[in-house]
Amino acid sequence: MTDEWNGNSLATALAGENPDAIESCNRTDVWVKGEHILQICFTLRDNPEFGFDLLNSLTAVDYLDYFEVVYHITSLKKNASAVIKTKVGQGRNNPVLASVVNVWRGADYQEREVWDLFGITFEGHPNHKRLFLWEGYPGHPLRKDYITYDQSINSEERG
Amino acid sequence: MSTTEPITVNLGPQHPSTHGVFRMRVTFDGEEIIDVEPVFGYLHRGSEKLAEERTYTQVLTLTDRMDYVSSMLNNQAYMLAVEKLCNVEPSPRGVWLRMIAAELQRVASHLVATGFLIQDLGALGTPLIYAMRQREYILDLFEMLCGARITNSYLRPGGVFMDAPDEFWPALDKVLNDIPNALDELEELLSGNEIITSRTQGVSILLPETMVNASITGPMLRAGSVDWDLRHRNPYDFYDQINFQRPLHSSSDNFARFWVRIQEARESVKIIYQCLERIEPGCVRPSFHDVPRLIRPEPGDAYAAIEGSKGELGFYLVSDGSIAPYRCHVRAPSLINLTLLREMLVGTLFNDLFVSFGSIDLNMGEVDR
Amino acid sequence: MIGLGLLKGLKVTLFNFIRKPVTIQYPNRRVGLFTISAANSTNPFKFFIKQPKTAIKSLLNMATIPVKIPQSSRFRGNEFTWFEDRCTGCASCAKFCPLGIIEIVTQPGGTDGQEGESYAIDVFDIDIGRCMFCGLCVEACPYDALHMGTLFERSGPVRNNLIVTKEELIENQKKPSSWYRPQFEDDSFNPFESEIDNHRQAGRHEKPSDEDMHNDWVNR
Amino acid sequence: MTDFLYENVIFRLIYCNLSGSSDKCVNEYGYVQGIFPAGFEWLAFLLAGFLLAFIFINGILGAVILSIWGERRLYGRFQNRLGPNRWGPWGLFSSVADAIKVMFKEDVVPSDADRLLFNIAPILMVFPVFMIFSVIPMGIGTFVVDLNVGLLFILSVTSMSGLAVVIAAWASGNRIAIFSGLRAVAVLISYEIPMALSLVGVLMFAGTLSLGGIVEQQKIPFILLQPLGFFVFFLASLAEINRTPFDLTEAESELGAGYLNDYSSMKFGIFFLAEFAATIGSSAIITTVFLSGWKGPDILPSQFWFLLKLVIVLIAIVWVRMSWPRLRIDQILELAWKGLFELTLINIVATAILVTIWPNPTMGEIWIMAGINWLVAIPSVIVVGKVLRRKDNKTIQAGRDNEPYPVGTETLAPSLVNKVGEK
Repeated sequence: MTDEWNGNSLATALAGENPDAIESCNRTDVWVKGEHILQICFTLRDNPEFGFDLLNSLTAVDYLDYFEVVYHITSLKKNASAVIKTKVGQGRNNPVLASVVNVWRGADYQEREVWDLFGITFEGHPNHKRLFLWEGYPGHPLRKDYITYDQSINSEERG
Repeated sequence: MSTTEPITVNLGPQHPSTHGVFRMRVTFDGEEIIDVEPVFGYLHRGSEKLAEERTYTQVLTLTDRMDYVSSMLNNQAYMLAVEKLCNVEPSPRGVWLRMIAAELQRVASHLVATGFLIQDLGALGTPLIYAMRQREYILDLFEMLCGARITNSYLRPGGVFMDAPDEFWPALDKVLNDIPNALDELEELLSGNEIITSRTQGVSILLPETMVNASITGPMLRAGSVDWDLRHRNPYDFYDQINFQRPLHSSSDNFARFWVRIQEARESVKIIYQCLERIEPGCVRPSFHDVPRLIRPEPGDAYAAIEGSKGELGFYLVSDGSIAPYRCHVRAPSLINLTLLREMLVGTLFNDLFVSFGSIDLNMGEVDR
Repeated sequence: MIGLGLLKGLKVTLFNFIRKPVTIQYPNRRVGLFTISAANSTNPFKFFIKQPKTAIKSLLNMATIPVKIPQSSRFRGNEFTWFEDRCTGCASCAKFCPLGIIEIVTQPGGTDGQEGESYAIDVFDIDIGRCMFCGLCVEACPYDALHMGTLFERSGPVRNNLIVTKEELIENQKKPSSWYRPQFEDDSFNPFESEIDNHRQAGRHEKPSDEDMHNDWVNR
Repeated sequence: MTDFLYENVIFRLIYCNLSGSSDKCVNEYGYVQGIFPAGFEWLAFLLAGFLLAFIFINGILGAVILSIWGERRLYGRFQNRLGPNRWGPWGLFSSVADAIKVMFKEDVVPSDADRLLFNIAPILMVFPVFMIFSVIPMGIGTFVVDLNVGLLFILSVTSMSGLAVVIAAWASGNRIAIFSGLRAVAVLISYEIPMALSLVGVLMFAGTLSLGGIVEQQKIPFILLQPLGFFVFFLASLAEINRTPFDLTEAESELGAGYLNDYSSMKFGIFFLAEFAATIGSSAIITTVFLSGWKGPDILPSQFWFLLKLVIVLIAIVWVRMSWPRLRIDQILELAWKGLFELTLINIVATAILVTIWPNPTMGEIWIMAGINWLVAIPSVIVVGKVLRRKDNKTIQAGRDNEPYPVGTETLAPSLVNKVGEK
């Protein structure tokens, strides 16, 4: 059974490395400040205490007043997993985050997907293009304020 | 004086061997590949957006259509995420049934993968048809279980929607008896054949460290002798009660990937036999009192992953307390396993392009969603 | 390069060459003289005298006999079976449809309800052209009024013909699938032969007594 | 009036019935009175030639149609299914229907194409294939022409198909087609050398280049006397006609249809026809040169034995095509230059020694020669195969990883684990 890191313990352990980086934590998750994410990720990978060598999943959630980028990471060596979250784009403007491609190569397509569907810019990504939609597609569809085709048709009909 | 210049060719989206509508912008120097750039999105249907305006049960029908050669596994991964989100205690018989269904689907998926390997190698469909023939028998079983062959929608939160009919069990026995023979036949065509071994061995080698760093999971990772199988390392359902081998191969080339798949299909048959021993009569899903038709989970999030046929198949669900998921993210192994496509292909010849590509065993429905 | 593995491959294909083909010919099967005479339950000579034209055709392998594909009783086909008397017009099916293709218009005042007063159903349209046959509508129906069908041969050149209306649903042959309706699943049931004479027996439960309904709904 | 045409049964029949007076038209039944008056022998000659060619070419077309149907049925059976069986008895008219469909399709010429070359290529492709058949004796007296340089003629004519493929590929203006064309050149040129050299042994035994002569010289089929020659020639002709395992030119799973990508309608049909006719042609050459052609027991006509052997070779080609995948291009060229070429040299040396020892062999000595040749053939094939395989083993070793990746070697301290999350 893969052990889940207790968020509070992980936050304490990470605070030993970089006390400013941790924003908050609960039993399962750790919220890291956006500007420290790259450094924290390097620590998580390289520090043998953590040894998170596999990035399971990278995704984002639109919480209306901010975006949250979620990293599910696993250490194969310790068979332990953890969840790291970052709040970006407070007030929905200018969501920018450092890319973690240099930490985990597996973030490559997932960051492009997040940029494509949420419009979160990943600085330092080597190939920062849209993944599924074409260049010049208006808007980022998984944002909650995105108006789909059906919705636009309906609003036109209503006048 | 003669000069040479590289030539750039667009392969796909309409190409017979791209396993769907995949497009690659490949630069060749003669027959040698010097650059590859994959282009996605030709089958993008916005499943994640669609999921946000459907109830938890309705999203199930979308998961069928993501990886359409292993729908049962998609169902399973999604249902595990929903159960984790809602804290549902599943019914034991339902869990055993869905494990049987999932392992059958794994066999079917691996059969397809192996058949398409030999097809990509240039055999004119013979091995593919042998593989597909066996897969059809498995799909017949699915039709008995849930009335559909591909888009199953068989699972429900906490189990399966209905118990298996009486005629299912003898039919299952018959199919399970046949599968090893069919795998032997495929292996005789595959691993003994000098043309195949000389073409696949030593091609597109990936190092284990690189693969783990690039989040590659599933048979590809195990072909590089990394013993990472979620059924074993993080047992979901009742996999902790089951003994099975994890076939590993050390060479991490195209041949190893397919060897691992065939051996895994054999192991799946053993797992099903063990499930058949342990399954007991009982309810296949919790009552509607425990799990109503319209689920309203507490606000929160849950990530559940299974060992899919292609790799770690995960669902990340966020609930805001309403009947529809606030966010439904799929951790698609097909997409993420493509991360190292360029490393795999550069330096090989055109002939091996689609073999290496096929050895990833990707499915466009899952890559683009 | 040159070795026994290649010969092994040849052996596998040769073995499959002499195996019986797995093809199922649909909708009809090409047969020879012996098979067609057996299908007509005569011997070849008598058959030749009786139907010389068909017999010569069969000698050229051009005679055909129809084929039915074996299918599970849970098969989710597209000829929806709807028992109008059982339907109360609650529109649960329409709510559960992931694609929203079931259109129901009702008005109060019907008399056919099973549990309590129901609505008269004016419109009951299913747009099969967009249906994906997930069966969630059947699962949602609390009164066992809607069933999946067992047929699958509904194709046509016009998309509008794929909208099944209320009248069509009433007139249709009732050949329900046993998807989520386990009562159809006993051995004797054959969707191609059996017919449900009394559709009121199709339900999972009989009509409850007034007392039961009172206990169920009022004292809840 | 040349004699070699006159010996042809069909030509002779037509010519003698047309020609007014000719002392050569006396057969065992006596003098034949022709239709034309005297002095019009040239017209009879022309007409007879034209009719012969007409019958001949249409015969090939019919054979191609039949062989397409037959191959598709065989593919079906090898793949454990039925194959085409709907149109006509046993599906015989399927390929007729296909031919009609192909004829009525829209003829598209891509805008980037070189129109002239694009249109010439199909003709260039189908032309040499028909020429092959003209020198093959299909039975006693059943041939178009018995050239005394028949084998050389075949070898030179078949090289033209490579040119046609390159022209088609270049004229399409399509990058994928160009890949196909370049591959075709590489493969065809490489395989022509072992193909030609593998026939040298046959020539030493037969002492003639005429195909009719070769058939008559075969006291036992040359496949027994020349196992290496047959092996190399069979593989080389598979490469020449682009069949698996050498179908690089049309590699379906890589190039789509290769040089045929942009062809449609009847131009595609002609390529398709040429391809199948080439298959029949090469099986006919194998039958003639190695399987003693039309020779067989006298109970049935010689044409039947020829056809029977031809069909057996065709089935063997289909069987190989159904069972084996394709080789990589470097492996194909390696096989030609490092494998088959050496094998042909061994064969030539062995045959030369045998022919020097027994210049005029009796039947017993022929069997001894066959035995010696088999003794030479089997070890040399094994040795060459081993030599070719050695390089592959090296590359496999390079990929091995010494230490396994650490998985689950350590555990997390219990104080750090999120306990509630467990089941």
